[in-house]
Amino acid sequence: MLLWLIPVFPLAGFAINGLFGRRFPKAAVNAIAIGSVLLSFLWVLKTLAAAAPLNAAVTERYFTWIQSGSLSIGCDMTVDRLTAVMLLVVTGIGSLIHIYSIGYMAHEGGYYRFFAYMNLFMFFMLTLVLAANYLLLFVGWEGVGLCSYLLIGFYFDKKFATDAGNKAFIVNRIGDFGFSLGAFLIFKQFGSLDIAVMSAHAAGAPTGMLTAIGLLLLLGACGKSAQIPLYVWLPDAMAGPTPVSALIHAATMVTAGVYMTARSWPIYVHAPDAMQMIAIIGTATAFFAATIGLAQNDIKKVFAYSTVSQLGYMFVGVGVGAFSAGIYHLMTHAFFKALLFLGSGSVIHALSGEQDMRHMGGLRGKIPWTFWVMMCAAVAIAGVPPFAGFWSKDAILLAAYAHAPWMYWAGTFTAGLTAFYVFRAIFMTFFGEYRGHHHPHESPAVMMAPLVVLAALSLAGGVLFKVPDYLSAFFPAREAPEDMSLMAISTAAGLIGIALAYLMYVAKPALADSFAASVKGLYWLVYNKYFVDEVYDAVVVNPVVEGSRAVLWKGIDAGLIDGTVNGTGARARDIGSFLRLWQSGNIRSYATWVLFGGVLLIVAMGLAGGAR
Amino acid sequence: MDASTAFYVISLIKILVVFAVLMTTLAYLQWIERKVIAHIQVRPGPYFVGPHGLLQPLADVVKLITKEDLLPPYVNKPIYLAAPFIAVSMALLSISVIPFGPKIDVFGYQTYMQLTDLNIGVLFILAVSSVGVYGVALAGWSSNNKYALLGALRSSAQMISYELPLSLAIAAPLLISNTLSLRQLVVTQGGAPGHPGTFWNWNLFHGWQWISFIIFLIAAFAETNRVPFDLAEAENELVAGFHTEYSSMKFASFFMAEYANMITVSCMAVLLFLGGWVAPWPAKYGSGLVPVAVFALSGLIALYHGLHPARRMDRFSLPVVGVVFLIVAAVFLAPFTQSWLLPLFWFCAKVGLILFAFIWVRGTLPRFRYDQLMVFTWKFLFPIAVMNLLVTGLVVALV
Amino acid sequence: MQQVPQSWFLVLSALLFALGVAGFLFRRNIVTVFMSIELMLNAVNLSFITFAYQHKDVGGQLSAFFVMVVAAAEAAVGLAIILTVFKNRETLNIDDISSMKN
Amino acid sequence: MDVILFLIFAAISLVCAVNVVIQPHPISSAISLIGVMGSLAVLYLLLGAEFIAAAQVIVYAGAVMVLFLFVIMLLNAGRETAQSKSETAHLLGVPALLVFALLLAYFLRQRPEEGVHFGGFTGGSAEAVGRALFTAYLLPFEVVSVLILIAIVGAIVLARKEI
Repeated sequence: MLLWLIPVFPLAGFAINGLFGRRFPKAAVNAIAIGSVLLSFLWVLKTLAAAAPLNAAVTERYFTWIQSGSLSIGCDMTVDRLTAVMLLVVTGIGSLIHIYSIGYMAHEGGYYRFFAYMNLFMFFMLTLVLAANYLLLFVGWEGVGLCSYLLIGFYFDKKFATDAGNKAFIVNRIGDFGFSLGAFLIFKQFGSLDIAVMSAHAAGAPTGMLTAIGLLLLLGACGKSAQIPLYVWLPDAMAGPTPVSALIHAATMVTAGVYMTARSWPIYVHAPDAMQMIAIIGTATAFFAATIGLAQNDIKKVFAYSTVSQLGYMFVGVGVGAFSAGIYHLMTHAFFKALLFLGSGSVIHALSGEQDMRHMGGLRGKIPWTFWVMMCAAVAIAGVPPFAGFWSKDAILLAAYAHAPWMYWAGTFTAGLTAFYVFRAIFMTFFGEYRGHHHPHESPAVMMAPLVVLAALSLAGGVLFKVPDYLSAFFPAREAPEDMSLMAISTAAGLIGIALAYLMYVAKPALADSFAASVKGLYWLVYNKYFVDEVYDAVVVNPVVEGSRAVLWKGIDAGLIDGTVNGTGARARDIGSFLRLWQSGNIRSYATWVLFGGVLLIVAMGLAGGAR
Repeated sequence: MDASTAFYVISLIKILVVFAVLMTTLAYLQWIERKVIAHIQVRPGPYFVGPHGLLQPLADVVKLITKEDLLPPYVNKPIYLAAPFIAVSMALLSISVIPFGPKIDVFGYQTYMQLTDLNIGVLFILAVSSVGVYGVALAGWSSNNKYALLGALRSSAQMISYELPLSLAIAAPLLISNTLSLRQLVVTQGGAPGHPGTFWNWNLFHGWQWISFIIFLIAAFAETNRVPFDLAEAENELVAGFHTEYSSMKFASFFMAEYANMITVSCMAVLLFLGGWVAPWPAKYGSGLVPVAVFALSGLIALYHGLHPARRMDRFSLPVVGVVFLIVAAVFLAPFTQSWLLPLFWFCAKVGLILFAFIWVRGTLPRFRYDQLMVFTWKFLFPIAVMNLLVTGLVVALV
Repeated sequence: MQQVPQSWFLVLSALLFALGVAGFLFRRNIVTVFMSIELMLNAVNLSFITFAYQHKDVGGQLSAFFVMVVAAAEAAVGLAIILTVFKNRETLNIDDISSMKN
Repeated sequence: MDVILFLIFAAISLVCAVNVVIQPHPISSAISLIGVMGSLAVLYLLLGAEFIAAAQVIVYAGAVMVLFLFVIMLLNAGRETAQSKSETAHLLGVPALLVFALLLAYFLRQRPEEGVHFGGFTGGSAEAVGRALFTAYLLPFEVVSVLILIAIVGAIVLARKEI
């Protein structure tokens, strides 16, 4: 089926643009970058059409990558229904965002570099999705991390951008560490890293082992998908260009953790403790991130915390055993969050780089297209029926109720918060009086076209693509009874959130400030993001840095290692200065010594009986 | 006579015959060269010693032998004496593996028209010719004369440089024939057994092997230090090059070596590219009559000129020549000579053709400048030879 | 037909090698010293080919072949070095070339 | 016949080798060395290494030694002067050399005797050598080709006028 072509198209695009893009005109860079992603998308469609209905996984082995003892790892790619969903999301959304980037990046420097990195990201993301074993998955996993780092730090002349890139990379290291250990344990337990082998034998493995594997993989997923306690990098990652935020930090890469845990479902269903942990982390992340989102003024920061919160939802879905609901939410979230980011990008573009919502307002009439598509995304994320977010969020919440009612209530409350902060952002941006001093202008058609497509998907995607039905045979069935009253409650929470936002930011704008003043302490805490970064600095970062400086550098490196090396050198010099008396500088005397040694050698060999 | 005795006797006879013929050929090649160049330059050439100067080589030999053998006092004597010996013996040594014809019957004993058949014959010739450089180099150095030294350096550098394209050009037909034995080489060009082929089977016409042939010829001119590559003895720069100080028989040795080398490379060209002693087309289509026709025609022309003499002497000499030629033509018709004389005729005819090309070029082309010479081989001939060999190897491997 | 004992070849090889060593040790002209090295290499080649005969294995001959190739490369570089040394120091005496000392 | 051939060419090679060492003039040494190589080529033929014998003459005698001659001619290397600076070479070298040669010869004589006669080993044809070279010994062959490339570059760099 030539699965390898899917990731190789973007790789070729990367190679061409990365090597020669500097000399190409923009049109050529565009054609190569977008053409390669579109080709990849079309190839995905063709492959899936050929493989339909895809009841069983199709695996292709290209070559044996590592062969050592009992360890045999192939470069294998597999496609099944889960992969199919992910492939469509990644290549489809990826294509749209690439097209959008033509307009957004038109006036930026390093144009070819941006598209080369984007293509490289597509390559690694598709490798991650297609991988049939954990090692290849890890390659994609690390690769997308690398591209994330490169693209966050795309404006490398700005210090906060490079710092944010470093932060993302380093925080992800912690998660990757957990992932690696998990993979080692998988190999130890199953004797193979193949996902198929793992799935086949997971039922017979000891629960303790599975729990350990599950928790370690969860650590990896937390890093990649920005969950508590490793979520801190994602809000900072907004330093990158907005299409990057949309593609990598909303639609695709950050969902890799969800995808990975869903892909490892055989482990989790036999390790209920690990699953419970996922659900708790998801719930907590969803709630806390949503509360932080309430008080942010940077439009991209709001959506960043929203992303963290929504990822929490997906974890809840996976954690309560509703894997298909999690993937469902992953897909719808990709639609409306990509749209939110791209829309906010359009706003920022319209205001020539302004990101602070306090300097916006009243843009509804000035950039109407952007307003309407943003509205589509907002109603979708707020869970207004029958739009995309409603279906997937509802599936998760129903499953959560079946698992543990308090999670449902936490989720529902979070849904209300979500609706509130999203509409707060919408209202602050588009309603009221214009508070800025730029002259807003509508974005070009090349940016608007993808937005319109995404808007349509946000509105109708939930109904059109019934992922839980498609995946029902793939994951173990976890029947959650349809419960109209629960659906009504969660929907109502969303509507209440919207209404409160309207009240505070459109109807009576003064109410927001007075409310904030009334709960001053709480607001201050939330506004400063619970001081998590500061706490991490104090508890983790500074001790490590200081410890490295004092003990590792000054003590061990400079004292012990350098001392040993220098001491060895000094002793060698001492011995050499004695031995150099022998060195007459006369080649023939050297040769004589060589001959002498040869004679000794022959004598020794003769005595040992070696000359036969 | 048992087999081994017969082997020794026959080998001895062959050596004697080949040596005698070769020596005569060397002497007369010189005469032919002078004649041909003279006619190219529209002058008669040697004329007075014997009819049409036919005895001129004999006179030259007598002159060279009887001349005083000068030994300059400042030379390095042993090496000075050894150098011409090395040159001429190496030149003659390579003749020993050249096959002149197929297997023949001599009084009931089967033998090859060849002194010895090595299955690395081609390598042997390369090896011997590479040793031949020493004759030149040592002669130049030991003469203790700056002209000689410069000539020696030049010609040995030239010979080493041109040996590369030469070897590469040789390798291409070897790849096609898949043998290193000179005899096998001819056999593979002769068509399938029982179905004698035409000249189209020769390596020369095998694909683009004419390129190899041309490279071979150019390199061969340089290897033998012939015009247009005779820088070693560029009279107007270096007096007489490496043999400036040599006289008498030692000088003659170098001369012999040069002509023997010419014959060797001509034989190589014929064996590698022109099908050796194989007739250009099968005997059943009348190739056996070609020598008869050639000799008979020449004899008749000579007779005609004898009847209408331009000078007094022609009245006797030309009819004699004509009759001899007619007799030779008759010999070619005799059935018992066909098996060995015809191949020999074709071999000699082809070698003669190449030798004529040597002389022709000498009569027409000017000399290269030294830097042009080196640039030509390293930057032009060598890359082409490499490419040619690579492509040939590829094609041979694929087909 | 009488046969040559194999050890004769090897002893010949040893003697040639020893002569090469002697040349290396006792000659002062750098070119002659270099030629002594070539002599040693040739001696070793003879052993290789004798061993190839003994084991009826062409590998020994290939070793000799590689030695030859390496010797050719070595000669090219070595002689270039000798030329450079002579250009800079106007001497071929190996005892005079001792700038590595001190 | 084989014994006679061996003795003749062994004698030639030994005499030439001695000549290499004792001739005062480098050019005489070089010519003697060519003699050694030529007689060794004959011995190679005796041992069934016909390709190597040809290569010996072509490569060693035809190329390497010509280079030597060239350099000797270019530098106009004269006779050696008699004085020597190395005491070690004479004091330690002579006895060590003697012991070395005797020991080597002694140990080599210990080997099981086996006769060598012409035609006893026919695996040295150009075809056999080529086949081995391009199958079992392909890697060394390629490495050696790289080595030659390096040598070419090195020689050119060294021989350039401006260093």
